[in-house]
Order: sequence, then structure tokens, then C-alpha cells
Amino acid sequence: MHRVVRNEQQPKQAGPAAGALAPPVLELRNVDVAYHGDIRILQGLSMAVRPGLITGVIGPNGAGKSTALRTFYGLLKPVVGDVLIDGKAVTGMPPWRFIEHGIALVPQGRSLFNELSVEDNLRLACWTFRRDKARVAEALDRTYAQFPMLRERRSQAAGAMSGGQQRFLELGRALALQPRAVLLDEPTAMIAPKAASEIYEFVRELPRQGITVLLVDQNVRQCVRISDHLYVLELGRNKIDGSAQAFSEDSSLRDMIAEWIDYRIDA
Amino acid sequence: MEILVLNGLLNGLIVGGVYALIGLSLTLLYGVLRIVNFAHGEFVIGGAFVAYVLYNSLGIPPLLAMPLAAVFFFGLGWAGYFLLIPRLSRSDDPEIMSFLMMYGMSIALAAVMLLLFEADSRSIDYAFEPISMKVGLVYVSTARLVAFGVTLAMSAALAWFLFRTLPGKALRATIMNREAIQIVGVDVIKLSAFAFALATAIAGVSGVLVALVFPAFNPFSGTDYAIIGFIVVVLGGLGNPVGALLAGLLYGLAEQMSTVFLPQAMAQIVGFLILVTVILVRPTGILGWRAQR
Amino acid sequence: MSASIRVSGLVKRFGGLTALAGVELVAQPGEVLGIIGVNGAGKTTLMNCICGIYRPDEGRVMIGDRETTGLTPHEVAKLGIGRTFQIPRVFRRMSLIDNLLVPVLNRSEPDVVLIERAESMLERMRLIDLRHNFSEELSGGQQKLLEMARMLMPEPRVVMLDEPFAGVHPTLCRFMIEQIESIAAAGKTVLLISHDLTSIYQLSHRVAALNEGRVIAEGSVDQIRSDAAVIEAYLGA
Amino acid sequence: MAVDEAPSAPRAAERRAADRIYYTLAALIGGVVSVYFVLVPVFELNLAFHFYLMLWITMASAFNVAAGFSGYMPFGYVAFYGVGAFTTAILVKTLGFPVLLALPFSGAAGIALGLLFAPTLRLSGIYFAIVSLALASICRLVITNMPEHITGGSFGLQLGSRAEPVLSFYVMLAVMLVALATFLWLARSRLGKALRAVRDDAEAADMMGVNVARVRLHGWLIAAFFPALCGGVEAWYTNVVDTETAFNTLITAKTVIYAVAGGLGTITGPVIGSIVMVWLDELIWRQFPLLNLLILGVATVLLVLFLPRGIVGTLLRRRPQWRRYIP
Amino acid sequence: QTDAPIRIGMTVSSAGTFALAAQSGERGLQIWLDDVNSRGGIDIGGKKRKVELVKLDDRSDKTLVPRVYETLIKDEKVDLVFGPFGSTLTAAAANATETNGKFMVIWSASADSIYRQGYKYIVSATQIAGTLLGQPAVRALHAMGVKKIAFAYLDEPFPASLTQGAIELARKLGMEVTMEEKFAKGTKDFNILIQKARASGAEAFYPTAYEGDQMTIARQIREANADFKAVYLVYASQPQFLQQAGKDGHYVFSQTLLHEKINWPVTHGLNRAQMMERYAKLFPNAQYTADFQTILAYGAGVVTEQIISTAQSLDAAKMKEAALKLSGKIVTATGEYEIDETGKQFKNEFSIMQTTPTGLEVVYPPPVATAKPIYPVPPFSQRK
Ligand SMILES: Nc1ncnc2c1ncn2[C@@H]1O[C@H](COP(=O)(O)OP(=O)(O)OP(=O)(O)O)[C@@H](O)[C@H]1O
Ligand SMILES: Nc1ncnc2c1ncn2[C@@H]1O[C@H](COP(=O)(O)OP(=O)(O)OP(=O)(O)O)[C@@H](O)[C@H]1O
Ligand SMILES: CC(C)C[C@H](N)C(=O)O
Ligand SMILES: [Mg+2]
Ligand SMILES: [Mg+2]
Repeated sequence: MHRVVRNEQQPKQAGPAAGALAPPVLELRNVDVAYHGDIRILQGLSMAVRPGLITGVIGPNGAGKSTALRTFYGLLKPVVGDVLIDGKAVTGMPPWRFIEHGIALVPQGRSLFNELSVEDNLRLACWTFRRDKARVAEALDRTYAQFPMLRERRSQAAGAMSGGQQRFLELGRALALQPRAVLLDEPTAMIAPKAASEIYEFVRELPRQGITVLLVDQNVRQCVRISDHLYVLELGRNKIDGSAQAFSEDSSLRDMIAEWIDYRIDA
Repeated sequence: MEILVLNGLLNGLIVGGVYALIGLSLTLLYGVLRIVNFAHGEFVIGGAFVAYVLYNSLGIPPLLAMPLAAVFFFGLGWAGYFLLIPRLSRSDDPEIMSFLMMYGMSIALAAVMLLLFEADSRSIDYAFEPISMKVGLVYVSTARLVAFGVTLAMSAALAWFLFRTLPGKALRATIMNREAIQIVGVDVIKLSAFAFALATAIAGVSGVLVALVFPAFNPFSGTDYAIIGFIVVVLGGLGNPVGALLAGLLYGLAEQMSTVFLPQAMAQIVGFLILVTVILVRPTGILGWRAQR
Repeated sequence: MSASIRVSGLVKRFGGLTALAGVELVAQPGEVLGIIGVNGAGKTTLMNCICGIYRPDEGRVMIGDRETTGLTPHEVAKLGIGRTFQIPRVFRRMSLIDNLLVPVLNRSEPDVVLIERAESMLERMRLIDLRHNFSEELSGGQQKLLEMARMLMPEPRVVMLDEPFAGVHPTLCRFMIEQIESIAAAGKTVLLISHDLTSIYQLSHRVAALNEGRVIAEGSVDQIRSDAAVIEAYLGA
Repeated sequence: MAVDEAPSAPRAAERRAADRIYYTLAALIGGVVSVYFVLVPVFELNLAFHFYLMLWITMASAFNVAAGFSGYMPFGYVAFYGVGAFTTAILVKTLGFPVLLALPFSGAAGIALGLLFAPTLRLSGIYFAIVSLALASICRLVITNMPEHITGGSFGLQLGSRAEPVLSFYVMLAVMLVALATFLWLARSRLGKALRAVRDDAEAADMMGVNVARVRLHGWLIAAFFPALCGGVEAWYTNVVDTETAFNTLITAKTVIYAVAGGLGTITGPVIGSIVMVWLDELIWRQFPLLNLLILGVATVLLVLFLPRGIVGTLLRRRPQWRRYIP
Repeated sequence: QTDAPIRIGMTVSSAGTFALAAQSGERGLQIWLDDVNSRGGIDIGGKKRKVELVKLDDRSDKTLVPRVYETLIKDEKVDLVFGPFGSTLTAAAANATETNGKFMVIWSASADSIYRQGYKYIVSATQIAGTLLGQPAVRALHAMGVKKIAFAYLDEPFPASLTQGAIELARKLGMEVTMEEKFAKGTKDFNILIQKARASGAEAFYPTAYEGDQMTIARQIREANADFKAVYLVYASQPQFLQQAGKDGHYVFSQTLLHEKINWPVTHGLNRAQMMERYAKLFPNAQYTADFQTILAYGAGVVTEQIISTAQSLDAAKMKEAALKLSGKIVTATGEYEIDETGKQFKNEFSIMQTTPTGLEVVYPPPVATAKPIYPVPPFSQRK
């Protein structure tokens, strides 16, 4: 029997998933987040990203998914509550230090340096160990091996590539430093279907390389398909969360998102 | 007549070089931090006063004062950054608020210099030996030639830094996408502080050059240099160091050459007209890529 | 009232890059014309040429029986063209209500009527509670919804939608699909760019596939789905 | 986000209530302000102080039309003021116009100059700002280089015995009230909405059927008219007009500081900003004769650091729902 | 028996273009105040009244000036005012004081146009009218044998009117004016201007601006190796100029009112030496020694004292009447006092100086001259 938690203060996660017992790589504990003034966008939200899994986050527009992700990554500071890495509170840590902890982000919208070349974009990703020439070379080689398309375009300006290619460069940049975890915000929005399915396949493989994934997506179908654990957010709160198995087996859960899943047809 | 023209060309280049350097540091600030530094002129004049004090009380000649001014202003800029800028980013429109804040800063700095140095004009009573050299047909002051050399060296160094080194590229990347640069693990605060300090240091050194090239300065001449700096920045294309360099030279040449052919009082109009026409024809400056809003 | 869109021989170059290389398209009143194509195929550029944001280098655009090539966007808009943008372009520092009023500013109806219409529009988009907020305070998806509502305000004759579903939650996608269906049912012309195949398949009467600035296939949904070139370039296996 | 769902009939009522509050507030503030200023000469308060207070309120509010509504930062805003001042001075001094007849020409000169500068409206951001600064310098230099018998050369023009401090004070009051009424109308008018839409995204507004160029021009001309008028009235009030002071960048700077201090984009913002800052300036100037510039500078810096949206702007950011009540 | 003090209002610029000069002048006024009050004050109707200075700041800002004078008159209730520094500010102040019916003693505004406005209650106590200001130098240069002269001036009231008068006289004396060019405020580089003056064939170069610009000009003349037979810079004998310019200032001609070699036989007030003594006593820490602004203001104080005791009243009209009555009857440390009914000053002429490597010398007019002018000046290549 899978336990499912509905809208509780301290949601425990449901289902005996693979990494269930390991401490979360990243965690939000009871955070309230506001953009300015008193209007709290997130209220008492708790979320955990378990190692070795793909954790999916879905929910209506304005539910606070991107806000949660930005909070995870230190781009927003919670009013109350804590952000934890490996169980240790890092609330208020600036975003650039997350790399040191092996956590990378691919944000919603474009995040490339358009006028710099593909290679310079990748080199900048190696900023934290820029003095270690051998390691930088190794990281570049590895990335080019992973995305041969990028090697072909290494001296092209990043901004001159098509949307899909840019998305791959962003992924490559995030993975160049061999992070333990990546946070992805709608990685396939506005990406052509063929490239989109390639991206999903790629993401699905990441846990096998030891990379934990947090995926925020409006493409509920794909998100549910590849996630091991799901969070459903609504109005800045955690409405429900549970393992993929729970969502596929528990009929009340399945029904709740069935409508969302059914919507999409993929090529 | 040709002596006048030669004089105009040569001095135009030299004066333009100083303008370019002021523009370079301003464009760095605007590009990286979106700060409209209206107080930049005061930093420049501050540099001139530092050279003045160093020479008058310690006998240190201007050429030696340059590295000292650079260090001093770098420190000042570093501290100033943390004092002022982080809070600024909280406003809706950091660009205009930075203008306003820096305007206040400019008033305050001028007032401080006034308290320290009084309102009259100063000049450094230091002359190179010989005081001027004959270049072809015309005499050019040694101080100006030295200043020009320094300008060229500094511009080259800055260009190399921005386009060839990783920290330089990181600075430019910050111009392109400020959020993304944090994601790849760059400490933007430190980087921004560095940019601010670097720009301030260049302003300080430009100040020493100003003292060499335009002998007299006073606590209130800062604004003039700030305005010239802005003209150069806009003329060259915002955030574009090479553009700033070209624009500085162009502006200096235009200013000098028009005094050759027009009454001096009309000559100033020429500089402004060049700016207006260039921008109306090419709304993003000589080397600007696209309009920024 | 309704009008068709007719595009012929449209060429648009950016420096050395040819974004559109002679596009021919017709969309009839009452029809939803789906436009698909890989990233960078030229879809958005096509839309920008039609609505006057870009001036095409060659070719012409007809709306109804009027040639609109070279008209400015507001002149085109006055002919009854509405559009949304791929990346939302809301008026950031205006309230949601004011955002919706912008396209109807030159209407003769009194303000109250327009405001009421705006409010009911926001209600349907589930944005009514935020009506006095600045639109910059909306989430990415909410901004897309606001754009859709704003486009509908003046009741345009020709509707051009650029990725209206990107980042929009499925339940609202459904709602938007219904909206678009009813627009087409009212005899208006709809141009729909989307990477969201669900909506394309469900809505389009015809689909045109663009690649490298050319229409490589055109036809019914079924024809396109089985077109080898489209599968190769766009849909994937 | 927390506002409850309201069905449409109560919404209309609520809207009417909001409008009522808005107009009551506007009328109240306007009433208090006019009564106060009308009484200044009667009670022999410092005429000059209040004259300049009104001048700055008008200037800052007009600037707000350019900056807050249209999104332009004319660093050379003083050009309108200066040309307005010279128009009145030249008409009065060399053509013998009565002052009251000359003033409307100042406004017209502002509009003419606005039309002349209109091509720069396609620039944006700092480009516009700096070009505007250059144009202001050109205006100053052109007037400086004009024949001395017209513009008085560098010494400028003196209107001599035509000074009528109290009358010019009331004329300034009238100008201010007309200006504020205009801006109040603008804030709610369709033109105002179009201006703000163009400010936020010109291309999108264009696509919505807004004639961007025309809307911008209209906003720009409104913003150009009032400072020119202010320049004319001030010329009359002080009796001395010269290029150095009539085109002083400090005038632009003060206008910007006062407008921003109150908060751009609202009508009350620049008014409150001007009142607070002019008063603060006066206080500092009286209390700390030596340090006053230093303190003014530092005060401006602190203002930006701690009230970055201006007084009214900060308030509205914290209470977004008040946006529809506060003019 | 003392009565309420006489309150004199004045503005001083804490900042801006005129700050230094205004403060310099204020120190002169303080000397006079110190002197009058140590003598018990001014006698009006048999009662000795002390004199009190109420000063406010004008930041060199013309728009502030009327407001400040209004504050002085209405809030501070001063009995009469001293003008601010310079023609620009004084013109703005005159309007305010005139409408409020207060008497204004002008000590630093030379522009002739102020005196053409029909103001009734102004008097230039010591500052000679602008068009007369630059004439002694022309006379001196003419006497040395200069035939061709080049003029350049900053486009500001004071340099402009000075140069205008100078050019007029030069033409009248039959000299050839080879160049006549104005430059705008903010001009920082005079190289080309100097070259143009050279190219025009001028023997003497007569560029007029404020100190900073003149310092730059002096330096650039030397750098450009531009050998004129004579260079005249109004401010070149100002202490701060001498201190800063060093060798650049050698052999330059200039003019001043205050120098140890200029001693007028005073009829009223302290003579130059006595004044300087007081200066040293009152301002032991002042960074600069007294300059001609100081003595102008001091002299104006002395004249004011005579006006008040002659008028026996602080009424503006009576004071103006007294001021006219005194015309031609006072010699102060700055020289003779002579005005017309507009309040314009005709005397108090400046003396022409030359900076030699060994110090300043008075070279004109002959009665006060201490040395013969060195003309033509040695070319740069022959100087050490
Ligand atoms: N303003 C512009 N300047 C230069 N190149 C441009 C411009 N706009 C578009 N392009 C180029 O034109 C091509 C077509 O772009 P377009 O935006 O029309 O593609 P799209 O089909 O809409 O792609 P996507 O699905 O990613 O939105 C691309 O290669 C793009 O880089
Ligand atoms: N800059 C901002 N200022 C104020 N409020 C904001 C801001 N950004 C977002 N919000 C508010 O926060 C809420 C959550 O936004 P968020 O972007 O996290 O939503 P989301 O779940 O990512 O939605 P979507 O799927 O549409 O991207 C929204 O209701 C929005 O109104
Ligand atoms: C000689 C100076 C005291 C003259 C003064 N600068 C003026 O403007 O009139
Ligand atoms: Mg989101
Ligand atoms: Mg597109």
C-alpha cells in the first residue's frame, strides 16, 4: 500500500522508491517565499530531491513551480523556512555557490551568453576550476563527446543557433562539471517535437550516470512518464506528492492528473 | 595653415585618447553593472588631485603617481561597490536610480574635494624635460605624448583582458546575461565589485592623465568629464570597449579640428552635432549591435 | 466579417541568413491553418512579416482583398488582425485590466463597457483575482494567458497565435483550444504556430510545414503526419 | 493572490467606489494645495521659496510624463525651460510684448522645440538620454552665438522694471494647477494608457493598433510644453535670463531628483517628491551653510538606497491594491 | 550708548564657480566689520550702532540668489545688503532687493548692463565698470610699443565686457586687432587657439577668462613654444595663480588692486598695509593671502560706512543720495571712489603688473610703477 500525503505541513513521500532512504540532495523545508512586500507566493512548502531519481514538479500556471525552483537555487530567499543540501541548511547561500555543491540549473527561458562562442560558453561553465587546465580540457572533451553537434559549432556564436541547439548547449553547459544534480525548468517549451523527445530521452538517462534530476514541466505527460517521484503544486502549496508507482496505481491520484496527462499527444 | 591642421590632428588624437579612456571605464560600468555613473567625472578629478597631493607633498612625479592612483582608486571602488550597489538592484529601474544615486554621489564627492582643496583651480607644477618635443612641424608637449602612450597601453591591456582572458569573458558574459553567469558558478558580486573597482581605477589614472593634458582642474570640473565620457560611450555603442576607443578618438579629433576652422565658441557645437547625427543615423552607436531597452 | 490571408513569394533576409525563402500560403475564413517546423524554420518571422513588424524583402501579403505589404503594425492591426507573441510581451508595469484595454483604445465604446468586457475575459482566463496587479508579477504561463485575452479583446477577424500553449497548463490548454475553435467557427481566419502537436492535430483544418524558410509540405493533418519529409525534419520517428 | 473571487455586479460597485476615492483624493489634494499657495502672498510668507516650490512641482510632474509615462529620460530636459525663458525675455525685451502675452509664446516655443526633437524619440534608454543632453547643449550654444542685440550675449537679458513678483507668483500657481489637472486627466485617459503601453513594449503596442509614433509625440509635446512655460514665468519672476543659468544642467538634475524621489508613474509622486526635497534642501541650506552640498549629495544617495521607488512608489509596491485609489 | 546693530545681509557662495572669489571677498568685509565694531560702530542720529553681517549661502546659483535675498530681507530683516560675488549673481540679486526697496552695495559686479536697468538703490562702491576694466592693460601694451594684438575671451559677462572695452580702446589707439575670438565655458584645451593667435601675427596675446583657464593657457603657451612679445592674463598676479603656475607665469602681464607696491593715500579706512596686518591677525589660517577681491570688499565696507554716516539713515533713497554726494570725495585702499547716478563706478583702476623671475613688479601706470616692463619678453628657448 502506498501512502499518499495530501496537503500536510510535513509531507512525507510515498512509495518505496529506489533512493527513498538516502537523505535528499536538496530540500525545501517549510518555506514561505514572497517577491516583495507581504504577498507570499509559496506558503509552507516542503519538497525533497532524492538522489538517483528524477523528481517531477507539475501544477497549474502560477502555482509557484518556477518560484520553488528559484528558491532551491538561491535565486530567491525564503522569508521563513530552510533550503538544505544533503541535510545541511544553506538558506541564503548565493546561487553561484551551488555549483561547488555539485548542483546545476537550467532555468526557464534562455540562459546563454549569445555573443560568446559555444566553446567560451562551455569554458565559463568550468569557471569554478578554471585554473585546472587539464580538468577544463577533459570537461570540454567529455561534453563534445556527449554532444557531437556542439563540437561542430564550437566557434559559432551561441545566439546564432536554433532554439533546440541552444537548449542542448545549455544542458551541456550544466553537465560539463559533472554535477550530482541538475534542476530543469521546462526544458522543452517551444522546442520542436523531435528535439523535445530527444531531450526527454537524454534526461531519462541522467540518473544512470549518477545525476539526480529535478524537472519542472507543463508537459505533464512526459514529466510523469520519466519521473520517479512527482510533486503537484497548487497555489504555492504542495498539494500532493508520491512516487510514480503511486500515481499509476492509486486510482484517486491517477484520476487527478489523468486529465492533464491525456491532453498531450507526442509525435 | 597646415601647421594648424597638423596641430589639430595630433592634439585631437591625444585629447581623444584621454576621452576614450574615460569612456572605456564608463562603458565597462554601464555594460557590466548597468550603472549610469554620473560621478565618474569626480573620480577622474579625484585622480588629478591625488597626483597633485603626491607631487606637492611627497614630490612623486605624475608618471609614478599613476600606479599609486590606480591602487588607491581600486580600493576605493571596491569598498564603494559594497556600500552602494547591492541595494541599488532592488529598485524597479536600477538604471535610472543609479543615475540619480550617482548624481548625489557626484555632488557629495565634489563637496568633499571642495572641503579638502578649496574651489580654485589647481595644476601640477611639474614639467617633463624637455617640456615639449618637435613632432614633424609642430611642438607637442611631452606630457601629452606620455599621456598618449599610457592611454594606448591601457586600452590595449583592457581589450586583451576583456576579449582574451576568461575573467574578461566572464565580465562580458555578465553584460549578456546576468542570471546565467551566476548559474555557472561565477560569484557575480565579486565580479561586479571587481568591475566597479577596475573602472574606478581607470578613472583615477585618467585623472592623472587629465592633469597632464589639461593642466588646470578644480573640484567642479568633474561633470564636464562625465558628460564627455557619456558622449563617447553612446557614440561608440554601449558596452562596447572598442567602440568607446574609436568614439573617443573621433570626438577628440572633431573637437580639435573644428577649432582650427571655426571660431572656438562654435566648435563645441560640432562635437554635439556629430553625436546627434551619428546616433540618428545609427541609433546604436558606431559599433553598437542592437538597441537596448 | 472575415478575411483571408494570402502570402506569396515572401522572402526575408537577415544579413547573410535567409529566414524566409519564398513562402506561399493561403488561409481561408473559418479555417485554422497550423504551422509547424523545427526551431529556426522561419515560423515567427513569417508571422512578423504578415503583421508588419518586419518588412519583407520580396513578395506580398494580402489580407482579404487588401495588400498589406509595407503597412505598419498598427495599420495592419486596424484591419482586424490580432496576434500573440511567442515570448509573452505584456505591458509590464500596467495592471491586467489596463493591459486588456490597450488594443481597444481607439474604440468608441465607453470605458465602462470595455472594462467590463476585460473583466469577464480575465475571469475566463482565471486571472480575475490579479486584475489590479502589474502584469510583470504574473508567472510565465499566466502571461501567455493574458496575451491570449488581450488578443481577443478587439474581436479580430484574423488571429495569429505564436506558440500559445507553451508553458500553459493542460487544463487551460483545453480551454484555449475551445476558444480557438469558436473563433474559427465564427468564420475568422486562424494562423496557429505550435510545437504542441495535440493542439495542431486537434485544431488545424490544414497544416503547413516550414523548413529553412520554405513550405515543405501542406495538407490535412493526416497527410502531414505521414509525410516523409516532415517526419524526417520535424516529428521524428 | 488572496483577493476573493467577486462576481461582476459587485465589481462594478467596487469600481465606482474606487473611482470615488480617487477623485475625492485628487480634489482634496488639489484644493489644499491651491488654498495654501493662494494665501502665501496674503500672509507675506517667503514668496520666492513658494514660487520655486510650484515651479519644481510643475517641472517634476511634467518630467514624469516623459519618464514615468513614456519611458524616456531626457537628460537635456532643461532645453525646454531655457528656450521658454529666452522666448519670453526676447519678446518682452526686444519686441516690447507685454509679459502676459509673451508667456503663451514660451509654451509654443516648447512645443516647437519638442517637434524639432521628435526624431530622437525612436532612440531609447541611455542613447536617448545622452542625445537629449547634447541637444540641450546645442540649444544653449546656438543662443549663445546669436547676435548680442537679440539674446544679450553671455550676460543675457534683463527685463528691468517689469517685475511683478506677486502677479508672477499667481501666474505660476495657475500654470501649476493647469499642469496638474492635465496630468491627472492624462493618467486616466486613453492617451495615458497608450503611452504606458508604448513605454513597456512599443512593438507589441503597435501590434495592438496603437500608433506608436503619434502617441509618443503627443506625450512628448505635453512634457515639452510645461517646462517652457515655467521658464517663461521664471524669467519674468527673476527678471534675469542668461544662457548659463537658463540651460544649467542642475535644473534637469533637480527635476529628475524631485520626480524620482516621489516616485515616477504616479501623479502624486512628483508633487510629494518636490515638496519634500525642496523643503529638505531649504532646511539643509539654512542649517549647514558649509556642508550643505555634501549633505544634499549624501541625502540623495540615501534616498536611492533606502527608498528606491520613491516615496509614493514604495508605498504602492507594498500595497498594490492602492494603485487604483491614488492619483 | 549703543543701539540695535545695523544688520547687513550678503550671500557667499559655498560652492560653484564663484566660491573662492566670494569667500575671498567675505574676508575683506570681515576686516571692515572688525574695524568698525572695534571703533564702537557707526553713528546714526547720535547713537553708535554696531554692524552685524548676516550671510547666507547662494552656491553660485543664480536661481537661488533672489530667494536668498528675499529671505535676508523678509526673514532676517536686514537693513541693507551687500551684493553677492560677480555680475551674474548681482544682476539676479538687484531685482529682488530693488522690489523690496533695500539698498545694495555692490563690490564685485562690473557688467555695465546692470547699471542700465534703471535700478535706483544700487551703488558699485569699488568695482570699476566692466568696459573700463581691461583698458589700462591696453594702454600699457600700447605704451610698450605693441602694434598687433590678438584677443580671446571666455563667453561670460565679465571677460566679455572687459575684452569689449579693451578692443575698443585698442582700435582707438590705432593698434591692429589680429584676432578676436570667444570661447565657450567648458573649453579645456587652448592649444589651437594659441596657434591661431600666433598665426594671426599678433605681437601681444590678450586672452581673458577665469583663473583655471588662464593657468591652462599659460602652460600651453609654454608647451607650444609660442613666443609672443607679450602675454596679458588678467589673473596672473593672483596669489593662487602665482603659486600654481610657477615658470608658466614668468614674464606674463596682469593686473591687480592689491599688492605691496600699490599704496593709495587713503582718506577713509585703513590703508593697504594696515589692512593686510588685520588680515594676518584675523585669518591666520587662511590658505591664501588676500587678493583683490578681498580689498574690493573691504573698500566697499569703508565706502558703506561713509554712506551711512552721511545719510544718517538706513533708508534706501537717503543712502543713494548720500552715495552720490560722496562721489569723488573718498579714497580707500583700493583707490578713488567715483560714481554716476546709475551707481556705476568709474575709478578704482587696476595697476598693471609683470611677473619676473624675481617677483611681481608694477609696470603701469608710470606714477605707481616700480619697474620698467620687460618687452619683448625673452623667447622660451632662452629662458632657464
Ligand atoms: N531579428 C532577427 N535578426 C537576425 N536573425 C533573425 C531575426 N529573427 C529571426 N532570425 C533568424 O531567422 C531564422 C528564423 O527564425 P524564426 O524565429 O522565424 O524561427 P521559428 O520558426 O519561429 O523558430 P522557433 O520554433 O524556435 O520559434 C532563425 O535562424 C533566426 O535566428
Ligand atoms: N516577479 C514577480 N513579482 C511578483 N509576483 C510574481 C513574480 N513572479 C511570479 N509571481 C507570482 O508568483 C506566482 C507563482 O509564479 P511562478 O512563476 O512560480 O509560477 P509557475 O508555477 O512557474 O507557473 P508557470 O507554469 O506559468 O510558469 C504567480 O502567481 C505570480 O503571480
Ligand atoms: C574683476 C571681477 C571681480 C569682476 C567680476 N568677476 C564680475 O563678474 O563682474
Ligand atoms: Mg514557470
Ligand atoms: Mg518562433
